[in-house]
Amino acid sequence: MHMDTQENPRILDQITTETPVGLPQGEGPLFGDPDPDAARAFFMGKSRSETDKRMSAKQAVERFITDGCYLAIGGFGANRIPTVILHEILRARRRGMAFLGHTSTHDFQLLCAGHCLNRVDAAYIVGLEARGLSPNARRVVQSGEVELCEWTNHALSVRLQAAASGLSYGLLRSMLGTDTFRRSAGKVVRCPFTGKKFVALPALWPDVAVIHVHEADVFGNARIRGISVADMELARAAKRLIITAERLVPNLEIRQDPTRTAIPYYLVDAVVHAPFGSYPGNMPYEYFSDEDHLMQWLAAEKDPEIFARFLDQYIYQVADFDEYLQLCGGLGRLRELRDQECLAAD
Amino acid sequence: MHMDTQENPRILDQITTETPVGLPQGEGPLFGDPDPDAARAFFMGKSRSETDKRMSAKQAVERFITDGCYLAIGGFGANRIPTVILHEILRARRRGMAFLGHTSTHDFQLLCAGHCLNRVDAAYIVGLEARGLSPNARRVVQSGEVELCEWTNHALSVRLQAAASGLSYGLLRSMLGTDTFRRSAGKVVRCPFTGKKFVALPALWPDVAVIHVHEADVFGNARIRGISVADMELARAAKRLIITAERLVPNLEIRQDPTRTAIPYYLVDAVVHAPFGSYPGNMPYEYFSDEDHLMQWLAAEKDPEIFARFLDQYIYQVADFDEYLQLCGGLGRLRELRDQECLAAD
Amino acid sequence: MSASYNMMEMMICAAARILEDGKTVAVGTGAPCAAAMLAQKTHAPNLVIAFEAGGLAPRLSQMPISVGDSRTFFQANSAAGMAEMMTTCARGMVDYAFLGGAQIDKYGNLNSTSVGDYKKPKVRFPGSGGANDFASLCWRTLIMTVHNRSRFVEKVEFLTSPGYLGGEGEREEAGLPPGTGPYKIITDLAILGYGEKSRRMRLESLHPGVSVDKVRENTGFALEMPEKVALTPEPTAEALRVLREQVDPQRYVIGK
Amino acid sequence: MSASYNMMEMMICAAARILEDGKTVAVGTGAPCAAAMLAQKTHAPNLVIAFEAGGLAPRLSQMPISVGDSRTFFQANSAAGMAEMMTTCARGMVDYAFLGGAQIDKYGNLNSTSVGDYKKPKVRFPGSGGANDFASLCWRTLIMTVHNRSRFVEKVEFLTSPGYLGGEGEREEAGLPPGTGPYKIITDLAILGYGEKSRRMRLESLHPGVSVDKVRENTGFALEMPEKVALTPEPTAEALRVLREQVDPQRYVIGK
Repeated sequence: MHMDTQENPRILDQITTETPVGLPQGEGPLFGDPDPDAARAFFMGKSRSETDKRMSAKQAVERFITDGCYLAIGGFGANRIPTVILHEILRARRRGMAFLGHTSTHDFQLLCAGHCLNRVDAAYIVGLEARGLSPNARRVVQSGEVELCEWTNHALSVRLQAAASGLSYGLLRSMLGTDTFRRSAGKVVRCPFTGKKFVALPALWPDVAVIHVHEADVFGNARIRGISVADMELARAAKRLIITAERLVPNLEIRQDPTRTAIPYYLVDAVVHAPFGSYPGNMPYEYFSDEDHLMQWLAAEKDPEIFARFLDQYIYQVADFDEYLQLCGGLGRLRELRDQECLAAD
Repeated sequence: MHMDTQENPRILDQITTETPVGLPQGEGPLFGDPDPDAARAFFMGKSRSETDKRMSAKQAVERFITDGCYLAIGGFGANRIPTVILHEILRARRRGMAFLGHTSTHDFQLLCAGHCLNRVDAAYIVGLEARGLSPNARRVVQSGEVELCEWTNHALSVRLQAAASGLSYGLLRSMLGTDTFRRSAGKVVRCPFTGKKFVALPALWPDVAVIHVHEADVFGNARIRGISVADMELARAAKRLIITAERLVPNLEIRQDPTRTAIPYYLVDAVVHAPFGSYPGNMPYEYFSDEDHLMQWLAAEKDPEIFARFLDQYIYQVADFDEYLQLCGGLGRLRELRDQECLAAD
Repeated sequence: MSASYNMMEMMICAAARILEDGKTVAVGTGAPCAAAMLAQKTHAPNLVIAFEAGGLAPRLSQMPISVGDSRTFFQANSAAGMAEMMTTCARGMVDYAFLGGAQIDKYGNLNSTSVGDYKKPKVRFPGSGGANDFASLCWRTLIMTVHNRSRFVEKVEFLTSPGYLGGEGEREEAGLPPGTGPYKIITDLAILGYGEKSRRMRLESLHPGVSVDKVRENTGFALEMPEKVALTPEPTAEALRVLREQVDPQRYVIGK
Repeated sequence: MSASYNMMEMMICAAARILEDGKTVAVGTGAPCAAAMLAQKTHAPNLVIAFEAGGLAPRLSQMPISVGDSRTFFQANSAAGMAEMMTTCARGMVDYAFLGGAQIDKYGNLNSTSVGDYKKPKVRFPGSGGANDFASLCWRTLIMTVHNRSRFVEKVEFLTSPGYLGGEGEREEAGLPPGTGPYKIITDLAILGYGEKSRRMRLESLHPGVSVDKVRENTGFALEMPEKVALTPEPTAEALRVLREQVDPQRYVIGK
């Protein structure tokens, strides 16, 4: 650049303390391109207009979730996840997808049940937190059907944050010195100011993300109550974004308290009105998780044949998510879960 | 590290694409230490307890704002600024402070009036947006009384974000190729994944920050309505944090909607109950800026002698902020500004 | 020049015409904000107006005094923070940004920092604020300014915000995102653009009653000239009506 | 061992005693959460409990099933996001973190990823989740685990979360923040710590009725021994009462 090299020759004589030579690099595969200019070229063409983006879960999957795409799911574990979309992905028999596995539990369990994945950025997979481990997800992962790259939960949020910031990488101070790093696609770099080591993490721009929220308007402006986990970053990093919402609200309600907008409409491609859309997961302030049904999943998974019939019964031979809710006890059961959530500590 | 160098010798053979040799560096002075471990050592000793942190503006300044410290002010321009604390800083005759000048207008005008500063990280100073430029702030800056380092607004938010993230630097894709960069303390680095250039920005940990909010409890849990500007990052980067609040609310109210907590209590050192504490600035949803009074400032600044008398009248010979509010028209004027804000578009 | 509109009205109407429907624009206070509001109320109802301090798609019923005052997020779709806005620009989601400055040079570089010796300046201006960020990260930057030799200079004394730096390829070489840069300048004399390869400022159209010579006299460097200089269209009656009645009824910007 | 409490109660009470008043602790579900709740309800009322998904200082009236379920931010002071929690750890504001794993080695390194060939593992576990972040960034990491040779191994097959890596100085050399690392391990047999220089696991106290030999038999590597092995204090009647009545009345964790 003319100013720095011609007008300030001393700059060329200085060498920053950033000397990456010989610093460790991860051996893991990099799924996706961290180039922010490829992402910018995509976003240049994305609509900024306030248009009515409502569609069914089935339509959203058909239109935006393709074989081989990189998929990310919002929420955490079995909390505030868009089960309504995950079932449609299975019914649509999607294959060969990449997946963002940041504390994924029931979502990962579902995608493994459907054999939808072949690449996974893994921070937390196959586990179900206090509920145990998914026998089927373990079979899938242990078979080698899915190629893995290891990360931590924070690393994945930093990768999303880097993408959301229009950068090609972000920095992290964990993972250093471990096999988690060795099996990642990170690279150790040095701070040019302090010489300290950090892990450089490649920006991650998922092809499509699905986030379940409490309220959205038809344009996609969305509100989340309770923890946002990594959804603020994810909504901004994803190229396409499907919002599933417990409730639709008028745009005027959004505009009357814009502080509460967690996801602005221009990030959003589809709005799916999906009451109880996180079932059997926990939707904060709405309904608790259905632990009985989640235990049925765990039990069914033990035997592949029983599990195949279970999936037929609950997903493949089911027309839509409403029918699934009906199968699981319908309004009566949902009312119980609502009481369990909302009367919790009284 | 044993695993990477012994078990994976191939890692040593690889060289990352991050080659900072010969890349431009800014010539500006670096105010403050970007070492995250120095900050960690400080934060290790910071209280995490829920204690009643209420005190007067005077007490907060006496206890936490010292000669020579690095000060940062929340809000933006003359919007949601803690004028109540700024006046006390002037009355306490603080000197030799460093300042975070990210779109600072009336706050910078005040600190220049008090000759409190000798170092400024400048993104936007001496200006008053659509109101013009501060004659006195320009005199102070043009005299060389204050040492400057240039940045952009986004650069300063990234520097705060880096500190808030426990990192020693952050990354930015602006400033490149300009004199703004040349007069900064940034350094150009290359992405180890894409080879693209970014500006590495040193983390900034202000000694003390002051943020004006809508509501806080006595422990310091705070809510902000409307734009948060860079205050989320600032609250987390600052070593000491003074909250001035339009209203105090019970802790239970905070706990009943924890999604709305912008600043959790453990970041906070002092809580100052300060209704109209941002006057003559604009407090969103509360009161509009007093443009007449701000014009009085501008007019008085033109002549140093008149300005000295103006400062005596409105600050130095005034006991406290309530007396200042009284001088400026008291409840009658405040009611007008409240109507102007709250009935705006009706 | 017709007596039916003043020069500020002319400039605002000309700037508004550039803004397309369905695009995003980052604006400051004053004339750029008026231009964006006018565009929104006429040919570009889906134009999204964003303010650097965090206000996105407000219902602008009054002119903001500050890009962070409460009018910038009145009934907005979102009231977030500065990082939210700037990273939205960095992701390539902001199409236009309006900038200003004390000096502009032939490559569209802007000075809003200082004149004279940097360490003891003759005049200190505010500095970048968010301008350098916008100029770096938005797709197209626009400038509205009065046209005279003290502003249109051969070389800015301090390069605050990047135009095309030293010419073709220099933005990319510095690391700025490809495909970005200065787009149009709307002055009280003319509309100017940039040569596609040279990246140098180029006259595009003259306002009614302005000669090429008058533009040259008021420009401190040699302008590129098009084969044929166009005439800037005059504001339509409808645009003037909306501007005066709905955008700036108090005539803060368009004058009294 | 006295019949008046079970081993899980013993472990939870021992872990709770370690947590000081006025400190922050990041916990998961189950026993660590019970230990933190017990400490808060007894000697450490100002203990701040944080969950990695974003819940800070909740009123824990029921045991969470997930570190992101709604109980983790029930009447909390803040319900933010994962980055908020992890960066709070990175800034040095989180004192303790509870971790677990399928294997732990003499330097306190943990494996929660896989056993067998990495690419086609005999057993795949969840992976790091947030554990590596906590182990890297919190001041002191704590472990509660059953004590046997399949868990306490010479070398973990996959180093998921850092203990002292290969010994003294290796955390710092790798770039991890100085002054951090494994602190205590609470097992069903004993409480263990780490040698200050060697950074190797070291027996500290035996639970009532447990011999040094029993600990050695159940540990797959040579433990450092203190000059004198202490006896782990038994749970107090008050601690047991609070644990059973207020912390885990449904006996999810302490068993039925």
